[in-house]
Amino acid sequence: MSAASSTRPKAKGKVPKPPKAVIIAIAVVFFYALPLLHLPIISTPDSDFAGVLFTMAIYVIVALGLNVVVGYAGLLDLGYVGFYAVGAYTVAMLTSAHGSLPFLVVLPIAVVVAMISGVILGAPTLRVRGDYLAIVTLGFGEIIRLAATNSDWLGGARGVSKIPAPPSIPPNKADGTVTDPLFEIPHIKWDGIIPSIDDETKTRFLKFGVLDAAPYYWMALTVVLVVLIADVLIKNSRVGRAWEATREDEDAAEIMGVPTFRYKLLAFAMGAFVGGLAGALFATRQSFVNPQSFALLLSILFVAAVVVGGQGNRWGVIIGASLVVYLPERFREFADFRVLFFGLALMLLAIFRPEGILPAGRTRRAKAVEEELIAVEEGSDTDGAEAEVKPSA
Amino acid sequence: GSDDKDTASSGSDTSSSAECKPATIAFFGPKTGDAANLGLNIVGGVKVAVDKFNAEHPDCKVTTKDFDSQGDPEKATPLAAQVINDKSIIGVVGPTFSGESDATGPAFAEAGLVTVSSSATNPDLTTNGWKTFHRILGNDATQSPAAAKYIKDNLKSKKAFVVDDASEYGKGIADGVAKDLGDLVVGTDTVQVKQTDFGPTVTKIKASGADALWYGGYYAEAGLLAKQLRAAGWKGYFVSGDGSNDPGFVEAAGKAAAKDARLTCPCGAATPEFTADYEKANPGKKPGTYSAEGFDAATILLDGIGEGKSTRSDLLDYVNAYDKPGLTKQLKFDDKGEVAEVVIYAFKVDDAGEIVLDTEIK
Amino acid sequence: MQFFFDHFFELTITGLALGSIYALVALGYTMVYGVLQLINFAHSEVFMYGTFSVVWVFYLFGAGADQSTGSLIGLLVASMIVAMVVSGGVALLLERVAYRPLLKKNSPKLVALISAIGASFALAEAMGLRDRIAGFLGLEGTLTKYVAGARDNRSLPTTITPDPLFKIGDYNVTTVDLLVIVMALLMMFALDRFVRRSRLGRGMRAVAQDPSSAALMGVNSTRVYQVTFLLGGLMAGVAATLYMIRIGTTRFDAGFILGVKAFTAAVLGGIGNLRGALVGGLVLGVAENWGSAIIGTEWKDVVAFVLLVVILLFRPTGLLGESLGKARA
Amino acid sequence: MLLEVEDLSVNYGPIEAIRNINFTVEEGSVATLIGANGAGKSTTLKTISGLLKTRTGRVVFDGKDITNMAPYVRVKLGISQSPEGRGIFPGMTVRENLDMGAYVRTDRKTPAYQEDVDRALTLFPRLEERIDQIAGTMSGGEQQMLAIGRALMARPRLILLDEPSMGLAPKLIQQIFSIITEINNQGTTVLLVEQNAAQALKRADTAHVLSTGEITQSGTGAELAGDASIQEAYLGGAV
Amino acid sequence: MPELIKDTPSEAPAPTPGAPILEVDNVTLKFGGVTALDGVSFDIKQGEILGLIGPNGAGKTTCFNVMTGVYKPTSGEARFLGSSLAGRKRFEITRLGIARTFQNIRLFRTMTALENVMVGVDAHSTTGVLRALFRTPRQRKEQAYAEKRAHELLELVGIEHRAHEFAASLPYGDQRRLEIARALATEPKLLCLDEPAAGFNPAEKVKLLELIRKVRDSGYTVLVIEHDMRLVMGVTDRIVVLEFGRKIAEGTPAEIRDNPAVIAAYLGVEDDDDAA
Ligand SMILES: Nc1ncnc2c1ncn2[C@@H]1O[C@H](COP(=O)(O)OP(=O)(O)OP(=O)(O)O)[C@@H](O)[C@H]1O
Ligand SMILES: Nc1ncnc2c1ncn2[C@@H]1O[C@H](COP(=O)(O)OP(=O)(O)OP(=O)(O)O)[C@@H](O)[C@H]1O
Ligand SMILES: [Mg+2]
Ligand SMILES: [Mg+2]
Repeated sequence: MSAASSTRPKAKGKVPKPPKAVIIAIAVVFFYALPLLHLPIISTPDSDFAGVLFTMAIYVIVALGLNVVVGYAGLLDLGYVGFYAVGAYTVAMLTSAHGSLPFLVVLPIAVVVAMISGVILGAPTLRVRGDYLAIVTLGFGEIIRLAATNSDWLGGARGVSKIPAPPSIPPNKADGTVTDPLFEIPHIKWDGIIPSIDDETKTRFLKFGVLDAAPYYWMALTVVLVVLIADVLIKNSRVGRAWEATREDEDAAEIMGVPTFRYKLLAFAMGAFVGGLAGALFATRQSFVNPQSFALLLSILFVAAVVVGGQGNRWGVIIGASLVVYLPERFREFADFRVLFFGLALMLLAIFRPEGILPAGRTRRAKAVEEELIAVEEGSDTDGAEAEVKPSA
Repeated sequence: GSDDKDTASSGSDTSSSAECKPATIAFFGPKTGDAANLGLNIVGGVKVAVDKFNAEHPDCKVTTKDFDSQGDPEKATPLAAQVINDKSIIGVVGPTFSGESDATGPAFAEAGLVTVSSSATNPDLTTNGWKTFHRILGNDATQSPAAAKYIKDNLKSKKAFVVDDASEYGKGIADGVAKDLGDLVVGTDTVQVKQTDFGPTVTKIKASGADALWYGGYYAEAGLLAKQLRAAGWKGYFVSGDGSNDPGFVEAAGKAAAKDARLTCPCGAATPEFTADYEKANPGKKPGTYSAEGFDAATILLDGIGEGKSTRSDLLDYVNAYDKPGLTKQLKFDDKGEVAEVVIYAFKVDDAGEIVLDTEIK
Repeated sequence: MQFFFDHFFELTITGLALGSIYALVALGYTMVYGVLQLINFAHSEVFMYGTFSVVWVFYLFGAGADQSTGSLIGLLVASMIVAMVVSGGVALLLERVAYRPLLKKNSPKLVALISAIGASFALAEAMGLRDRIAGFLGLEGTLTKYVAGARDNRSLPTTITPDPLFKIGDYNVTTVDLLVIVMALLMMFALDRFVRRSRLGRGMRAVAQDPSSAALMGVNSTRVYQVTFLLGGLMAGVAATLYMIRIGTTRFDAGFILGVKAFTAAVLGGIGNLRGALVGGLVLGVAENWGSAIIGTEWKDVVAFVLLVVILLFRPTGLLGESLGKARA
Repeated sequence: MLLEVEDLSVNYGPIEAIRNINFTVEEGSVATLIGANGAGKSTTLKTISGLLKTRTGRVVFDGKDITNMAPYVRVKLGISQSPEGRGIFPGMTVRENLDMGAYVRTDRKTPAYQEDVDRALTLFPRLEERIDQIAGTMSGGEQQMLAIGRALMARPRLILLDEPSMGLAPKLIQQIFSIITEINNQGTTVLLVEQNAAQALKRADTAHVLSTGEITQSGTGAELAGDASIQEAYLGGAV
Repeated sequence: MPELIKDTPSEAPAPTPGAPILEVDNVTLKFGGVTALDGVSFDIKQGEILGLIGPNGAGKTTCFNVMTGVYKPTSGEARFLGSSLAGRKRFEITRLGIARTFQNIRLFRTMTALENVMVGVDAHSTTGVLRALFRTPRQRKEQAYAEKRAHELLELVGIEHRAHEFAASLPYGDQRRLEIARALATEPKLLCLDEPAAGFNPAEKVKLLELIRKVRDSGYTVLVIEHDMRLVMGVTDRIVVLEFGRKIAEGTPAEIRDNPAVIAAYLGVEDDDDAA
């Protein structure tokens, strides 16, 4: 949502700034602390919570990227996993299979390669109409997977292992000996409902090892925040409006001066960029990639995450993506029935919350209208330049 | 979930048997999802071993915890951390597949938690320098020469065709077979997992005039390929590896088409006693591929516990030094974690559609 | 290449047979897309239920390894009818449960796609867990044969051996090849006639183009949706029977890949276009076989998708273009 | 009374489009609704034809309560609508569109049916010229002709016309109003929504003024046409 | 990330008053058997209001479509400020300075009225992804301007009070007004209105007429297709009449009103009180 929020009158904006900043800060700190808290009920009892959180963060990144394509620009992409794979494989190729560049050097290469693959796929196919795009992209995702499976250079079905972790801070010695961390953060343990500090379990700050996923989670969460801020900024700008207009009526948008093809391509490229980023992070955490990790079903899961959350609403999409990872891990006891229940849940959500868990700006805009009316009565003025700074919800 | 299969004795049980302490071992592999079958076979074998152990050691009972990875490396990673963080676990049977072994190997190695796989056969797994990794069966690199030898010597093939399913397992083993068959190979082809129509492949095989076919892959596709080959009138030997060594092969191919197919396996046939024990421990189930290996893998860990190894490092050392006859073979590991003695058997499908032992490939 | 030329007819005819099955399944996608502009993701499961009903009919009549030709034909006819009923029923159920509540609310199309994906997962898993479900209902004992090996391949107890009929080039066309291709053509022809000629067919096209205007013309849209799903389901039932004759084995997730292929075929021919589904299916089937022969079987899906992209670049609405709504009568 | 609208209220979500509207239309008469943009005229027609659900009130057609009937059932009972924005089937030919108008009729093979087709084509010769053109490529006015012709094909007892003169050339507008009179003379009851209020009031037996969702004035066409406030508000002053 | 969207509006030469701003030169357009335009030539002069009238199906909308790049003419060409429009992309033509409304309303239905107009204003802004990401002062200025301008335009067409409603939920008449506001937002030199008064009652038409004059007076050139003779005669400076794709007359409103060919083809014989 762009205009409605950015023009939302000061009536609400007048709520003094500091408390809001504080709330946001507390939320951010809470999310960073999550893997240390071992909260009862919320934490996954049967799988390492920090690891699950990392996967959730990765899916959130993916979903935010896909939301640009599906939610904003209205292009149904059923092969998004392809970009995820391109990001992951670029890292695998350059750090392990055919090179030994450090992760931080490869990361930007990986996202650019993913973005280029988005442009290469988009340039010819975005002229294809509407739903035809769905199957073309689906094909693209499959081609990427099959190419990885059948090409020995890409590691074949066996995949690529020994992908290095991101550099720890301070760096480990060249021979692999682990140096002392800057500091260690103790975890919390629970005795019933009473928390206490657990001196035995500590996370070594910014030390990327195989045992503790928390540093990886922090890295992914930081990326989530960066992507999120970029998303807010772009969506609230002319670019966001152009996407929305293109989605609504391509011809009319064109005649209103929107170069629709370029904007669609831009959405594709940006989606691919973010997808590649997620893939790169995934590869370095997993230290191993193989084509099975990029199956068609994953693309479908991604689309489900976006739509179930509420396409076009970034918060909804975040919730959707988190649930898609979290629920099956939290409810491992359903074992065999997980997929069945997941399918039923998708169906029920679609039927009972067709707008998604958090609907896109729509209904909220209606509320914004009411606020506007109140504001008009009060005679308060809108100051666009000021109001736009605050991110919209 | 981590369902406790047996009633664990309360942790504070300080029994007089000073040596043996109650302990927990984990099974790590698929219990649900596409690959569940193989995992469940192993779980069944583990259960036989644990039941036997607990009957013999009433005062130091062993608990098992199952960790369902669905055979998916992505899911396996956090799950491995969970296993490692569970300080009660001192040994692992698994991981089941090579992919998940690849993804979790570094973590187990760093934690010093011993793993004994009864089914991951990717040869590269033992080259990573993980001290904790063990497997109790021949890897693909040992199975393929045996298979090639069988095709050459036992089946007396003059022209052989090699097909793989592009999977990690299937391609690895088929490449090995093709290499060892050398000049005998008149053609190769690659199909896909879950493919059901093999028209062009059948045409190629027929056209090549091959009298034997090696298929590297799993039973679902193997069965269909065998069936479509027979329907098209191909008369040669259908030979495949442990991935196809399952009654599902016969089900998919139909008895007529499956008849006389040859299946190699680094696994032994279940002995009648084991079958009986298995059916007792797992009512209504029959042992399958790698059930016996699951039993052996668990037995190694259990023997250690029985001898009073109660920490991860003790048990790791114990396993590294282990040398006893098992159900399937002499169980002893080299310094990389490969089982020292590899035995490969050939099975065949008889007229009744049963998979019966043909011969040991020497 | 030499191999391709030497076996041109064999590759082509088996490709056509494969493509015929794609085409029949593609019809289901095309019908629903044509009328509702929805990708009926769960159609693959409609097909899969059909394949199982064929197996079960064989079990039910206690078919064994060697069945006389007469009784085999009887069994096949019976199982085709049952498969059509079952697939049609599943399709109707889908319409009722997964789609109608959304159509009523006029939800965005993507939501319906998600509902369909959910339904697809649920239906496939229900089949894959049939032993467990039967267990809950206390029926496992009575249904053993039918629920055994729930997540594994299930085959017809009878092997259907194709008999060679006549030669084209140096390929012996078999009974099965011929049956599959002819059945597909017949079904397609009948369906095409129905949609073009019948009053309900016109109603379908009207709803496709403008649902509220169609309502103003007196078209009962609910009925139209039902018929659309039903027809797609019936065709999937036929496809399922032909598939079981050709392949003979199914499993709970057998629909997925076939569904993707069939959907590709539908798009290739021009989604929403019935004749397009036929053309798309046949082209895809043949292209896969030719691609396998020329480039290698591992690349056949890549060949299929690249073909799709190339065709869409030159014909952005598929080979025959036009949607069901726009097709001229 | 052919049509009775009692206490009708309709919402779009939270927005109240019409509130407690009451009016009746006598069999064989011409009734008209006039009002500014957004007054709720189209909403009223759509509710009568069943495209919108009522919040309160009922719609009675020929003595039957049709409030909860599906639109297609109402068509069978004899209500036909030429909707705002024309609503032609863009992918069908002109002829197919006309055929769709007669969807509920079972006499497609009879001369009576052919007569009706001929009547529509004589009314609008342009349609005859373009009988096989895809309707979506027709000009705005041509589509409007098609929409009216199509509504007539159902041989309705009550025809709802939503701004039939919109987009038509002056010469045709005059013709449209004669057509309305003519079909009314043939026995079809007409409920007309028009911005061309002068023309509409001239032809109407009864007329109602809608203003922000409520009926503010009713009377015969002539009465309202003579009302000063109405002239001021809806007929426009001199230019 | 490279600046993928960099679309600084192309600058067209500034128009001179009274000179032709748009020339339609011998344009013919055929659709299969139908000749929608048949050698049509006319021009629009800077600052005037030109009426384009003719019977239904005469080719008026088609003519618009040629001018705005939707259709490529079979032969002939349209020139804007002296440069040919042939081969130009539609959005480029808009940025050159031609804006239009649609006969069949085509708003961005799930965007609010305000946002619809802002999309139009954006046609001349230069914000790309990078500027948006870094919130450059320029971007903020443009954003603030777009909002302000959009509000002004909504005010101008009289639907400012519905600024935050979805386009789809506006009544028909207001949707038409929104179309005009959105077209104006692209800062056109030439504004083309396709039946702007359809769906208006006479009183509203009067207001529209005033609006069109106001628009012209603020410096726009206007081309209007309309069937309402009172409006056309009242507002236009000059009228071009098409019939069957051919130009049959051109002249001042008074000349056209009395042109027998136009009366026969288009106006018909009017009842006095029906001069609508
Ligand atoms: N789809 C919709 N969603 C929300 N509100 C709507 C919708 N359609 C109409 N409205 C609202 O309902 C009210 C009545 O609209 P309606 O279309 O009935 O007016 P009308 O009298 O036909 O106007 P016009 O002369 O412009 O056609 C208006 O205020 C309009 O904003
Ligand atoms: N794509 C097309 N294919 C065939 N004929 C077409 C196509 N587009 C337009 N036409 C025909 O061209 C003629 C001119 O149409 P146009 O829309 O320009 O008319 P118009 O003057 O705007 O009429 P109106 O006043 O009714 O809007 C019409 O007869 C129309 O049917
Ligand atoms: Mg209206
Ligand atoms: Mg027009």
